[in-house]
Amino acid sequence: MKWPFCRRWPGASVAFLVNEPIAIAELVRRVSDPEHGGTATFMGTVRRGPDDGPVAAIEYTAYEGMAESEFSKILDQTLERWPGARVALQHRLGRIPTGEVSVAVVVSTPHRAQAFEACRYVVEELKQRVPIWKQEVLEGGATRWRGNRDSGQDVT
Amino acid sequence: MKWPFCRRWPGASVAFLVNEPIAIAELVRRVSDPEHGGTATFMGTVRRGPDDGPVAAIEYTAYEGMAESEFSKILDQTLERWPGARVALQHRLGRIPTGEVSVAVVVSTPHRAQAFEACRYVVEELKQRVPIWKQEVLEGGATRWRGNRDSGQDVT
Amino acid sequence: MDPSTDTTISIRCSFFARYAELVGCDHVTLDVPAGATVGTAVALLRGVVPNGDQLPDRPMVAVNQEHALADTKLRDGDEMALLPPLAGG
Amino acid sequence: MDPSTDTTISIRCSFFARYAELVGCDHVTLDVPAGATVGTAVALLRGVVPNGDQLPDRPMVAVNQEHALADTKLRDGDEMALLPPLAGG
Repeated sequence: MKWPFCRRWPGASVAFLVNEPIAIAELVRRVSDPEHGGTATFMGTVRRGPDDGPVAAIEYTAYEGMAESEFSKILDQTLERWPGARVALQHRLGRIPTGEVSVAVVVSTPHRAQAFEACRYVVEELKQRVPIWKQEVLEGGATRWRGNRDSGQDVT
Repeated sequence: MKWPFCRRWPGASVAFLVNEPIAIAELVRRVSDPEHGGTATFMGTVRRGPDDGPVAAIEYTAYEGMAESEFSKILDQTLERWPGARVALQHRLGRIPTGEVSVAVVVSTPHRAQAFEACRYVVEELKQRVPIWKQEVLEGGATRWRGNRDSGQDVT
Repeated sequence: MDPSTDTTISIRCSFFARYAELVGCDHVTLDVPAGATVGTAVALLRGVVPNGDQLPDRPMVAVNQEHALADTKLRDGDEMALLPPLAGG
Repeated sequence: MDPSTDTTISIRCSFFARYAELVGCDHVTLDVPAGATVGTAVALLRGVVPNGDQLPDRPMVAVNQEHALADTKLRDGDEMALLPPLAGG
């Protein structure tokens, strides 16, 4: 389940699909660099959802091999656009209770503007390209599939 | 030194000037909200600085009363622009060694775009308005004052 | 050698998430005419799998783990995955 | 009552960071004509404090802990702070 992306971005940028809670501090530590003054982070969190019945959890699944390869392409493109940026990301799979983090993206760069932009880029790309799906589990136990482009339903 | 901004943004948005290392996880915890699916974070870090001699630390000082009031205005304006956003921020004062965090801004909102935008807004505003100064301490012991608008010298 | 091997190719079709639930399995093998495109294969697939008519006409598709278009040409042994609307993040 | 109290007001001028280092103290009391603006007070200040000529003509200034402009009017007892280029973050 863990993909050793770090081999391709030695010592710096790594990405993993994980089944356990995401350790943000560890991702931040991985991108830290004495020449980098700005670190931007995004965390997507499972939210209760105001729309209809309260959500107890989201069950995430992936087309794992392809997701690995898409994450890898996103990181390649990010480093092409922001050379020298350090990027770490993790997406959690399985059942994630409300309030816990499903995805974290951490980017450090010498100056802050690039960190914000690169972090946002990674998040937008992953939502559009990485084959991951979510099924909401409502408090009553009912389930429903949700897409990022369902009108008004994008959880983050 | 700690400003109880939390009284004005009950249970959610707080800000402190601190003399000790910034506890990011605690700030993240403070903005967490079951209806908020996106959390954006910015951390400014003391960097060694490629320009001239390596920087061992930065000594931060502030016009503390005014800084308190400016932080407070920034948070008010942020909440006016992004109603319902939860914001936490801390700026550390005193001598901060290279690699440690000088400022952290954490924003959570229902959807990700607002979290990114509001976080960026807080960072840009604080750089422009809050009376805080830094003096670089070079490895040899020499010191020099640095401003955010010094050409090419903005550390983050 | 045998000309009949030129007339059809065999592809593996994978289903994920809601689509897997809909058709009741995670993959099937499908024979399609040699030179068929993703579009052709999807049309054939919708005719043969259970509830295939409830799959979209033009779903998001990956071939061999790369995003593909309706006019992407298929080759024998390809894996064509039908991807429900993405929901990562 | 006494007309002389109308002709001058007393303000407290504060220095921070590099400016405090430059002038060698963190505040001075300055008498300025009643109705003086920040601009006037800064000009007077530059003439009386040590190394005052090395302070900028138009520094960033706060009056009573609020950002102020060169034409902001001063009142007796105001605190006028000279702020070196900001460096928070």
